[in-house]
Amino acid sequence: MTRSAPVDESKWFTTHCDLSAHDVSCERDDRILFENLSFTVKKGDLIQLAGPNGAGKTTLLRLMAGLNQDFDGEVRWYDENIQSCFQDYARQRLYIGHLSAIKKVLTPLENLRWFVSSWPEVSEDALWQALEEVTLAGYEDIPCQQLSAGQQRRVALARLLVTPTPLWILDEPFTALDKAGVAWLEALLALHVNRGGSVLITSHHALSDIPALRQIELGVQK
Amino acid sequence: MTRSAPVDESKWFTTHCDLSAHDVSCERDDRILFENLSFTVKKGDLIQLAGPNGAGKTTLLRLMAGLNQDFDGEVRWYDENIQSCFQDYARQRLYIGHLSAIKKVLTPLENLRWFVSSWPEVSEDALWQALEEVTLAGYEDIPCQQLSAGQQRRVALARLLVTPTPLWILDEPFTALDKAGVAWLEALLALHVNRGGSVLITSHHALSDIPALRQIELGVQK
Amino acid sequence: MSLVTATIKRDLIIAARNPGEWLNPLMFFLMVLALFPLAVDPDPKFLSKIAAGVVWVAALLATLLSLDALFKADVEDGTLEQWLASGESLYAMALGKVFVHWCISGLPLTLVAPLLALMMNLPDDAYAALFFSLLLGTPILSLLGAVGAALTAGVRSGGLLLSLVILPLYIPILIFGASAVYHAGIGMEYAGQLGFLASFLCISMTLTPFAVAGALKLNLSR
Amino acid sequence: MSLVTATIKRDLIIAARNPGEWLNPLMFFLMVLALFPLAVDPDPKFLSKIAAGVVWVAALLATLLSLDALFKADVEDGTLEQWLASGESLYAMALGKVFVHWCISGLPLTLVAPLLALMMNLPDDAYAALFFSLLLGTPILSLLGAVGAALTAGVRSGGLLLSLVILPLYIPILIFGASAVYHAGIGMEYAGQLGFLASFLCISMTLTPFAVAGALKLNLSR
Amino acid sequence: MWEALKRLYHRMGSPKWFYEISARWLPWFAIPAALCLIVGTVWGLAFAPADYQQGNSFRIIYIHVPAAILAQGAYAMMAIAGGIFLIWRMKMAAWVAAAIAPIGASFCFLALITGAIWGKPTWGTWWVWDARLTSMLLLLFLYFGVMALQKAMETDDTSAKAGAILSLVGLVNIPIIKYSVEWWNTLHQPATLKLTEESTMAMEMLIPLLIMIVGFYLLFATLIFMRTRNEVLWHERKKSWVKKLIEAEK
Amino acid sequence: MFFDSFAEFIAMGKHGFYVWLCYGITALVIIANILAPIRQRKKLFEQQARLQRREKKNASEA
Ligand code: HEM
Ligand SMILES: Nc1ncnc2c1ncn2[C@@H]1O[C@H](COP(=O)(O)OP(=O)(O)OP(=O)(O)O)[C@@H](O)[C@H]1O
Ligand SMILES: Nc1ncnc2c1ncn2[C@@H]1O[C@H](COP(=O)(O)OP(=O)(O)OP(=O)(O)O)[C@@H](O)[C@H]1O
Ligand SMILES: [Mg+2]
Ligand SMILES: [Mg+2]
Repeated sequence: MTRSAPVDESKWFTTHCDLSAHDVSCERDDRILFENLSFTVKKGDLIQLAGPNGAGKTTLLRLMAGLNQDFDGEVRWYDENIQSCFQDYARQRLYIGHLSAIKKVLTPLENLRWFVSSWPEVSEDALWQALEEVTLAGYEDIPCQQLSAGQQRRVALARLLVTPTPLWILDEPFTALDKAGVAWLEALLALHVNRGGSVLITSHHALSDIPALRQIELGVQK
Repeated sequence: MTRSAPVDESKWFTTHCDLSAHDVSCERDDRILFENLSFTVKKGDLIQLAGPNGAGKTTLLRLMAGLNQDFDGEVRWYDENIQSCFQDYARQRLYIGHLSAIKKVLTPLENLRWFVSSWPEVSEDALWQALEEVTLAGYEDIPCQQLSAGQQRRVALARLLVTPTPLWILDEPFTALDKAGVAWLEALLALHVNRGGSVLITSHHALSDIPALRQIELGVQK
Repeated sequence: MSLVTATIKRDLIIAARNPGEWLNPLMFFLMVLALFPLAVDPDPKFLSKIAAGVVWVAALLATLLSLDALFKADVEDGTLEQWLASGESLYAMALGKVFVHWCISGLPLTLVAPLLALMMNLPDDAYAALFFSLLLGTPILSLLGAVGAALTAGVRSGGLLLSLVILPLYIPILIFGASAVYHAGIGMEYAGQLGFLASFLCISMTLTPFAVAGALKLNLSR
Repeated sequence: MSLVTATIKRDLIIAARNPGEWLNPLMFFLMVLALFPLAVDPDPKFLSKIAAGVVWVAALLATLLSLDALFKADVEDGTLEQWLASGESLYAMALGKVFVHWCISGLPLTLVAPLLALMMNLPDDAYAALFFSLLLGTPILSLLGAVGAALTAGVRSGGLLLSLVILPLYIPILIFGASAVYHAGIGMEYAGQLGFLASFLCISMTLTPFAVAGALKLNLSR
Repeated sequence: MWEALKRLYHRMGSPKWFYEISARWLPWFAIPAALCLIVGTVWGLAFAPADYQQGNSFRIIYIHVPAAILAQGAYAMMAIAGGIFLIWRMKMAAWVAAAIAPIGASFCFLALITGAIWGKPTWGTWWVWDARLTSMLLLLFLYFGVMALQKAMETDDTSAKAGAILSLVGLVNIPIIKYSVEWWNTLHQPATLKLTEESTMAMEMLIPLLIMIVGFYLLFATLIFMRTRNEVLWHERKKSWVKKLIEAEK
Repeated sequence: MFFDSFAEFIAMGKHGFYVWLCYGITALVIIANILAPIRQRKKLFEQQARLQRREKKNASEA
């Protein structure tokens, strides 16, 4: 699981990331998760949301991705509210959540094909290569229900290799990955940041090796 | 989340663990997961099943717990097949799997009460104490659906504090726990091993600090 | 308190917190009854002739739909796994679950059926027969249904599959139940039909729990 | 290929791999039809009179049961989240999903209904009416049903709840569909009823996707 | 005028304002409601003359008709409140809608049950599948659906939105349902059993009926106020003004 | 008064049962509708008061 097939990075993406949260506050069930949070995600940033269980990491991530509108404050993509330029924004960021959106009866290849159907420029070859890189070569035609938890996660992560978006938003992507998988993903994140991409991530895992790393600590649980 | 309320350890359990696997083999979908595996779990052992995703750790754990009979070989409890002394065996080991068996509409206390209903000797007080120890004091009366993933896992783990069994079988118990939670659980495992209990565990997490640790490496995935 | 009684108590608490669990079958029953006059013919004489059959068919369908959730939640959240791991009798568990199911579906249905039969213009003489045939018949529906529910608990779109598995088994009960009511309505003897239902109830009470226990185990040995 | 067509294609592939998805509604339809002669009266003349209504009721119930799974799987495995994240039109998605649902439930049902109506001794003149009323009516059932399915997709025991929500809305279709067939059977004009169904189809095709899209968003904004 | 309306609208959006003002308004609805209901009932039961055809069973009209009228109106109100919530995100509207559902359903139930009881002496049967009766039954089903859905949703927000969407879809369907049932009824049903046609009612009979209708409306308003106040308290329970209120209560 | 005697008033011709049943059910439904929000309110106050006490206690401990 090494980066055997580097993508042509000059063409990888044309826009850069410029996402900003302005005074974002959120509460759930009487409890304030975070208040007046402001930060920006720019070209080359790797931002890790940290905090104990129930701190609101997932919640913050989802609202940054535009999936949750139940909060106060504003999230902007190039100075425009993400909801008003959602189509645009959606094409520039990749969101991978807790749930992997893998259909169990379909093969990894078919699943991947669905994922990239909004990017017609992605070739069939690229899909095969991506599956090979996540060490699923030979499993392309096996229904996903016969794969283990970690293998299924790899199918979902293979999207990182094929969709040309500058911003990645990832919720606990290391879940269920083994050591080799973790190392591979860390390397991939470093590469993405180096080539000018941006990453917003939650993980209980320490991402120490990547120099660009910035942490945002969310409130302590009570 | 410190061990604020240590249980009376002299009375903790009366039997000790003596579980052994004899030439256990298992295949799934034409693929051999492990073959002729033999090992024993005795008093004071902490055994971690290691291996990449899809290696068969969960499968092995479940068959050691007696939940899966679809394998070759034999698993014995004190020289008797676990299936033929299952009642006995079941009272001496605690199994906590991926799924936490938490009912979302019930409160943590009600959930815990159900878990221990087979152990009439466990007092109501002990349940409150256990919930306090997993830092859920104040949440006893809130339906579990309002708790975060990590908090729900803590409810399930609170069982470790109240049921007096020598053998713990745990599948990825660190999932969803934050750092404090991980430290607490590690301390608890060490304590359990020290007082003569035994633990059989799968985790991608490195359990380096506990001296009793033994690892069983399962085959490399292919 | 043993695990069986603890589970019965817990399930009743859950039903009390979710009134939908026992109200919804009742409302569905009422709605299906209303479909027939609308689709076929609202003439009171005609309705009085088909009332016995239609009330029974509606009761059967309402029970059928409520069965889907019987074990599914327990399988999905790991409760069943814990039950199996506990080493307690699955036979007792099966009976306990069916008892709770009947309390929240069959029993309320039996109690309101005579009221709703008014709307179908059921002949005056048939009310006692309707009540008693349902009182004896609905527990059988729950018992047989539990077998189907256990078999399909692990299946995704189980609702429809369950219906297919169970409907053929329900036919004899439907025939005897409906004919008891019909015969009572035209002033004939109906003790024979009730006798059949009673003896069928005894048989299924002793035998089906074995089938349920076996089917539940199937869901887990993965 | 856009995400909408990719999804339609994918769902059709899934249906092809799981023949249960389209076979089960058919079999349920058949069984409900079989219940009536058994529960009420097998006299051919009588059956011929109730055939129109009963076939329609059975078709309606079969559709109802198949709806439960319409969005549930997509919500649970995260497909819907990905859809929302993609920024593509939920309106189109709703229409696409309904189209697939109709292809695997309403359409086969329409095709076999005339065959099964033979068993109910439907009058000869009524077959064309049965076919056309179902051809126009079943898409409406799918469309209205999709609203209910979207509203209840996140709910645990959704099957019964869905029925409660949707059945009252189905009544006009049932009335017009059944009466078209009934009138055809007694040699009367039935163009009016078909006209009503056709216009209702147009209205619901334009309006319900909005409701479905709104309801689907609900399931995500957590 | 327009400005005043706008101000009222914005104020209605403020839960605290509503809670305070409704406490002052409540008696102005509750007391006249009680008066109307008592006067209407006594008049209708004891003083109004018997119907020359139906005899004394006709006195059921004094609850049947007001309940039937209200049950239909309440559904529309609930759906409209839900629509306001969906479009303008006004939370108060959602809470009012949630308050209306059980009240409307219970009036619907009353109309059905009093109608059924009335049917026994007049038609000799508890129930017939008449168009009016059937569409009332379907209305009850619609209420059930909305309530069951609201109950089943986990969070307050989804429950409010889901209820609103369903009640709007139901509102669009009500005329269709009504039309279809009436059309069906005229085709199938022998016209022997009919609700009394727009009979020219005697004044002594009509006045208590009008009083009862007004009474039911006032009662309805009172009940909505009471329930909405609870909803306000529940949803605003973490706000300081509610906390103070609760502390003061002790 | 339309009726001549109280007994007649109760009997309502032959329809006493139906009329009084209707009015009885109506009274029950109305009373239930009035009591439900009152009880709900009481419960809400008790529950919130308990919660606030606990919060205060927690705050003072910390
Ligand atoms: C379960 C049975 C019944 C139901 C569901 C029912 C329903 C209704 C409805 C929906 C209305 C319309 C109120 C309005 O909007 O103006 C109504 C009015 C009325 N009903 Fe009933 N009804 C039932 C039985 C009866 C019976 C048995 C009688 C008397 C024989 C009766 C007499 C009336 C009268 C006199 C009116 C008012 C006159 C009118 O507006 O046309 N109803 N009922
Ligand atoms: N559907 C919901 N309804 C009500 N409250 C919720 C809901 N989902 C989450 N919460 C609350 O929001 C808080 C934050 O949840 P979130 O999932 O964002 O935590 P997290 O930081 O991702 O935690 P974890 O590390 O456990 O994944 C939790 O305390 C939880 O109680
Ligand atoms: N229900 C099943 N049917 C068929 N094969 C299965 C099933 N469940 C698991 N397997 C296969 O068994 C193998 C081992 O699975 P298992 O869940 O034991 O892996 P694991 O070591 O726990 O992996 P992970 O670290 O991802 O949890 C997997 O490769 C999978 O393909
Ligand atoms: Mg999270
Ligand atoms: Mg595993």
